[in-house]
Amino acid sequence: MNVRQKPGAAARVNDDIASETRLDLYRRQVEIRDFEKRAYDLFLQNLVKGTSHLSLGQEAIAAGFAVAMKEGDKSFCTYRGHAHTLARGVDMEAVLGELMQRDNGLMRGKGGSMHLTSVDHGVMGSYAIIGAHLPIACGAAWRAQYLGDDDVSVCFFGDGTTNIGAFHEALNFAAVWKLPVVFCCENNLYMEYTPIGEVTAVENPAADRASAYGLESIIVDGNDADAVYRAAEAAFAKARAGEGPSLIECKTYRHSGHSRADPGKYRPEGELEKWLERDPVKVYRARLSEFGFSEKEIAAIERESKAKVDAATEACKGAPPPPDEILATDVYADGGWAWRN
Amino acid sequence: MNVRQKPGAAARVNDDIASETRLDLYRRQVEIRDFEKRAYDLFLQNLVKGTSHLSLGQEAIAAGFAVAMKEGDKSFCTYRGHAHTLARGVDMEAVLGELMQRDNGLMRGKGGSMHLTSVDHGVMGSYAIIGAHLPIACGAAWRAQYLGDDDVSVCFFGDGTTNIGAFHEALNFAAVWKLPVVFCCENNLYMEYTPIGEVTAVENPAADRASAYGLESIIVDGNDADAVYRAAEAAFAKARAGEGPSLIECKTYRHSGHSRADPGKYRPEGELEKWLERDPVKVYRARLSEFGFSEKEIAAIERESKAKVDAATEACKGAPPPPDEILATDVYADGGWAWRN
Amino acid sequence: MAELTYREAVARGIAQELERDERVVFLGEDVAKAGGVFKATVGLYEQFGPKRVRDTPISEQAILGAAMGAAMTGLRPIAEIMFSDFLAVCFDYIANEFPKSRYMSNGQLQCPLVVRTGNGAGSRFGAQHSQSVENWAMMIPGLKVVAPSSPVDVIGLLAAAVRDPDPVVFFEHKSLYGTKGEVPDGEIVDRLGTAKVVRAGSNATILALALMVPRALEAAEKLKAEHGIDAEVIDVRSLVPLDTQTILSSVAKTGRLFTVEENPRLCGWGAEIASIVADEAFYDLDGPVVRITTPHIPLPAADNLEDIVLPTPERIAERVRRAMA
Amino acid sequence: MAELTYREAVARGIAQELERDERVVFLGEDVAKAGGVFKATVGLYEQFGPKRVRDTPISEQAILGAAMGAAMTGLRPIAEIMFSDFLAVCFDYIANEFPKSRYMSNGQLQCPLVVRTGNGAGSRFGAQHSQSVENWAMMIPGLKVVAPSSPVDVIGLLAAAVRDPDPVVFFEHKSLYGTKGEVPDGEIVDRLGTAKVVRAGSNATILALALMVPRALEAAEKLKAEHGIDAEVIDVRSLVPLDTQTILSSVAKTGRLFTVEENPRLCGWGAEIASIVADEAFYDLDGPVVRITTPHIPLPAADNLEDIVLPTPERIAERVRRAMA
Ligand SMILES: Cc1ncc(C[n+]2csc(CCOP(=O)(O)OP(=O)(O)O)c2C)c(N)n1
Ligand SMILES: Cc1ncc(C[n+]2csc(CCOP(=O)(O)OP(=O)(O)O)c2C)c(N)n1
Ligand SMILES: [Mg+2]
Ligand SMILES: [Mg+2]
Repeated sequence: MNVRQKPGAAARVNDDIASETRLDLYRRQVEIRDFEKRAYDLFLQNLVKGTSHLSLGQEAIAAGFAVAMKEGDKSFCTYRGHAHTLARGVDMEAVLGELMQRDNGLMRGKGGSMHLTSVDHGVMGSYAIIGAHLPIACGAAWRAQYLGDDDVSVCFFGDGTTNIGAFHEALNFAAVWKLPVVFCCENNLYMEYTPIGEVTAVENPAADRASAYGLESIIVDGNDADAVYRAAEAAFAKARAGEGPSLIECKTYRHSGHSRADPGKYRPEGELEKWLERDPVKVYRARLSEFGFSEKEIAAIERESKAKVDAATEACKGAPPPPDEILATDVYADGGWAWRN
Repeated sequence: MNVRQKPGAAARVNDDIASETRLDLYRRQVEIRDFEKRAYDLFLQNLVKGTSHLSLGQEAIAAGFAVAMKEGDKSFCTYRGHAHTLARGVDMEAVLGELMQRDNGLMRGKGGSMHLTSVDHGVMGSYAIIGAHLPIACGAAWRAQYLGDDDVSVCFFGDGTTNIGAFHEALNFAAVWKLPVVFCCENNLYMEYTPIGEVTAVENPAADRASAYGLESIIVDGNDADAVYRAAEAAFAKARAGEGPSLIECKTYRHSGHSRADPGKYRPEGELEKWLERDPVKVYRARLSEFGFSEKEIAAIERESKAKVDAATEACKGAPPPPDEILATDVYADGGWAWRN
Repeated sequence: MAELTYREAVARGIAQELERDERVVFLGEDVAKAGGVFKATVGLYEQFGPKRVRDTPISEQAILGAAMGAAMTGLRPIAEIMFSDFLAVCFDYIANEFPKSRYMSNGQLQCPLVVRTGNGAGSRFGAQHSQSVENWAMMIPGLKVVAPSSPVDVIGLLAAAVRDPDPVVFFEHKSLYGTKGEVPDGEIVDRLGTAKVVRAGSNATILALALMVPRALEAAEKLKAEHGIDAEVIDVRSLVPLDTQTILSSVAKTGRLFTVEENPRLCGWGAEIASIVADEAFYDLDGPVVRITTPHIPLPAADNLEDIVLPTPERIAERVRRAMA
Repeated sequence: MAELTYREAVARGIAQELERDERVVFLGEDVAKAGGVFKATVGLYEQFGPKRVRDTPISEQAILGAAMGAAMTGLRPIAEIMFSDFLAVCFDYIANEFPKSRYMSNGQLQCPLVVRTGNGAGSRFGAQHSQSVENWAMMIPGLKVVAPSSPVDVIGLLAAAVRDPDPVVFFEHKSLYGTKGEVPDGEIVDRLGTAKVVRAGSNATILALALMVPRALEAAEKLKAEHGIDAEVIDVRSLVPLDTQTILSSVAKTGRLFTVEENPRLCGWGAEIASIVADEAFYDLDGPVVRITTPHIPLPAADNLEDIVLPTPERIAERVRRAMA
């Protein structure tokens, strides 16, 4: 069985989503959008340091999954992890503080933007070596299976990641052990600057490989938060029922460059524009109107989001850098770094 | 398109194989068989040292591929590589000498049984870290493509190898670059001591994954040298025509243990017996009779093979161990090992 | 008290920990039903069942990744990588994931797991199945690294490793699996980061690890008997944490240091310890620090060649004698 | 003569070799059409076309494996591994395949290839994108290991590496890409295995590599100006082959050795060289060999923290001064 939802068709099959859920899906998308735009501005001001990988245009995936997750579920993210971290409810100031490498950062500046982690929110780390976290997510799912817990591990990664060895090992392993893990491939059409089709033997890098692991091929419109939410729900239900892993390919597009100041010049003309028409935030705003939400309700969400981002920005600008003494803490579990006596 | 040849059906579709080819296929199988049995005896006498991985029962694959290969084609083998090395025409004494770690060994005892290499015969090494040689075979194929040469690289590996990351990377890479490489999975039903089905998400570990690389699914009766030969021929023709890689899964069974003195106790009762009925050497002997070859012709091949193995054994027993001074040669291209001045 | 082989000690050590703590789980290739390719885990599957002792595909990255994910969420996995040479196919976990997650998360994540692996030469397996690669782990900040030389140390240090809250790479020596030693009854728990003076002496300090420990001891006996040189032999046991105190005190006493390494020469643990001593004990030293190692070459398969490359008791004794002459 | 950045020197070096020899090919992730993530390979695709300059999938094992297969059959591949940290995902080729195939085959196989990789800290990228991992390669018998510190050395040593019949790991320092230097016109070919005395001096020898070279030079100027200590600074350039002659002669002259390493402390190249000197030049040494390194911790992302962990000119000068006091 294939579950394929053509762009546009989703609204019809998702008529029964609860109103609070809809508002929630919108709120998370808007907050991520506002946050990412601000992060970009701050990067241009040299206040966001190191690197930074935005999810502008991919917000529906983070929102759809996060809303479908319950407390205790575990997220495993990549360097492109701001969105998923925020979507799980992690404090915006802490995330921005980490990007700005301040002492109020989520990891006090020790990890940096590529490694956002908030164990309290089930965000079990962001991983910057392509593919590494797919097996790790299997391990967290194994723990749940072993203890009889019903939490699910969710692992987000990009299209380019489907070509690395760890992807293959993890998928087979999860399938053989029937682990409660959901693999979400955010296919944004590019592996950094290279179109995914130029380096991949199949058209749908994740979905066309599902059968290699005995899994069904699932393609979802990644710019439609409802569609993502529904697909995630179904996969979670399957996982919690002990029926093993799922692999979901979300078709999407990133509006900005791969990282930092990448101007994205490798894109064919008109491609971005075409996708901007299907901007997930815009799509979802229209959806809300269509479903009878008032302009006032919608605007309130947007206003609150902007206020949150502004407040976080101010707090971070005022925050000090991390103190020198945390440099060598938490290398080992005793809190220190001593490798000798 | 799937090319599937059910055990037994092969004789019918292979009616047009030339007589010399048939004799050649038989000769190579018999020689490998006799060699492997002798290697086992010598192992029990502690004359074959280290480890050793026999191909008893899998001879049809080595023979079928080698006969289909032309000079210049490259073989990439595993630790279970005696068969493929002999099948390419490498001197039996040199191979046995290597197993016995004598100075007359193919690599003068420096490599050992798991690393048989004879560049002159196109045997570009035997690799003992699972999966490593699949990408390497891609590289050799890339060279052919780059220079416009028409040689093909052939990479042999087991069922268990399909679960490691390098398998996935190599298959995708070969497909994307359309490389003249043929991947041959010898599915002998076991990964060491573990039945392959217990650790693999699909029934046919290679063939069921071909589509993940845009390749056709090919399953061949690996105990029928004709069927293997035909499948190899077709894949080589495709590769030489610039149409890219193939992945062929040969169903087979090893009669002996995984390595050394493994008694193979993990096998269900009757399994070995069932496969012994389809012993490739026996099958092919019957085939020859069926096609009108005389008992005399057949017996001559068998006699010559035994004589060859005996001669090699005697020569190796009499050969000295490698001299100490080769210990530190050929670490670097200057012949030596100096890492400092 | 019982006499056990090093191999049996591995199984007993794992069993002790599986029994003690439900969170301990064990996974690897052919480790369960088959009892391991070195037969070092025989009986565990039968005793603890398929939930706790699990066979895996040939997927070293999945093995270590799964161990890490389980460890960070509450289990205490022991993962087997069959031959230490294969650490190279899953090295990202060893080098980049296990040891950095706690630090990068500012202490939020933990990684309490043990990677057991068959290390070292002597089986005529050739260059890809015989390496000593303790330095591959020692050079990575955030790991702990252990290599026992006797059955009792196998059990005690394995227990310490399993109970340790940090990732530990545990090197078992393939050529020691068949060796025997006395092992007390009951629970055995040792301490990481402690070297052991296995032979007291006053003229020179010889440091060794794993298979090199019995060889260093034999060399010390030779040195005493044939040349009257009384060498102290220290089994380093734990490379990280490193018991520099025991080493530096010994050098302060003897004035000479020799390291005996099986790994190839460059950037081995011997280089690290030699550098520490050459810096911190400079004024204690009566002569150069000498490293006795396998030469910096891949390992040959042939028995006679393999026997030459590894440090032998004769070579150790001769090198020490020459340096002390 | 022209002034080039280190980044431009990489492209020029590769171009020089692509032009010279049809067998030279270049592959890696985003190296062709995009000109590399560090923009170090801009223009090569346009100049040499898609047959010789090729983008690959995110498949580091396939990249290195393909390079090896091509090298053993006659090409001269240059492979890029974007960040040196990622050597961990393809480490089997570095540790077990490239360096052992010639030996195991008794000289039948060859592996003439170059792995270029972006090494080192300074970009605030955090623990998985900032490491200095020269020792990961140096410790493996059979490899050659190079790390240039200036544009002219980039070109000359890269050319030497490409023409070398053995596998070479070529570490480019990310924080040097933007630095400039004079480069003569025409073909430039240097020699592997040669260190360079970049500042002559008589009181102490300071060894440095890559980004640490300019810092050691700055430290030397400070030492001279502020303390009258005249330090000789040697750019090691090539870890394998190692130019021990230049190092040992300098120590014979100065009597003191300091190594300045960016890599974390344990089992670095400094430990190896310190051990060699502590053994072979024991009687030349007037004081302990001192290693100045990044502490043995994962690297922090925050700029102020990252700036503290790497050896700075101030820290180097202070450490030398203290030791010489
Ligand atoms: C093992 C490894 N190889 C290469 C990289 C460099 N790199 C970082 S992001 C990236 C592209 C990933 O593409 P994709 O998986 O599609 O994710 P996206 O960035 O599009 O979200 C690459 C190649 C890396 N981090 N790790
Ligand atoms: C990376 C790696 N992991 C594990 C091993 C140990 N090992 C050697 S052979 C083998 C089984 C291989 O099974 P398969 O691919 O089916 O080949 P077969 O031996 O059956 O021919 C294993 C696990 C290895 N050599 N390399
Ligand atoms: Mg992408
Ligand atoms: Mg098999």
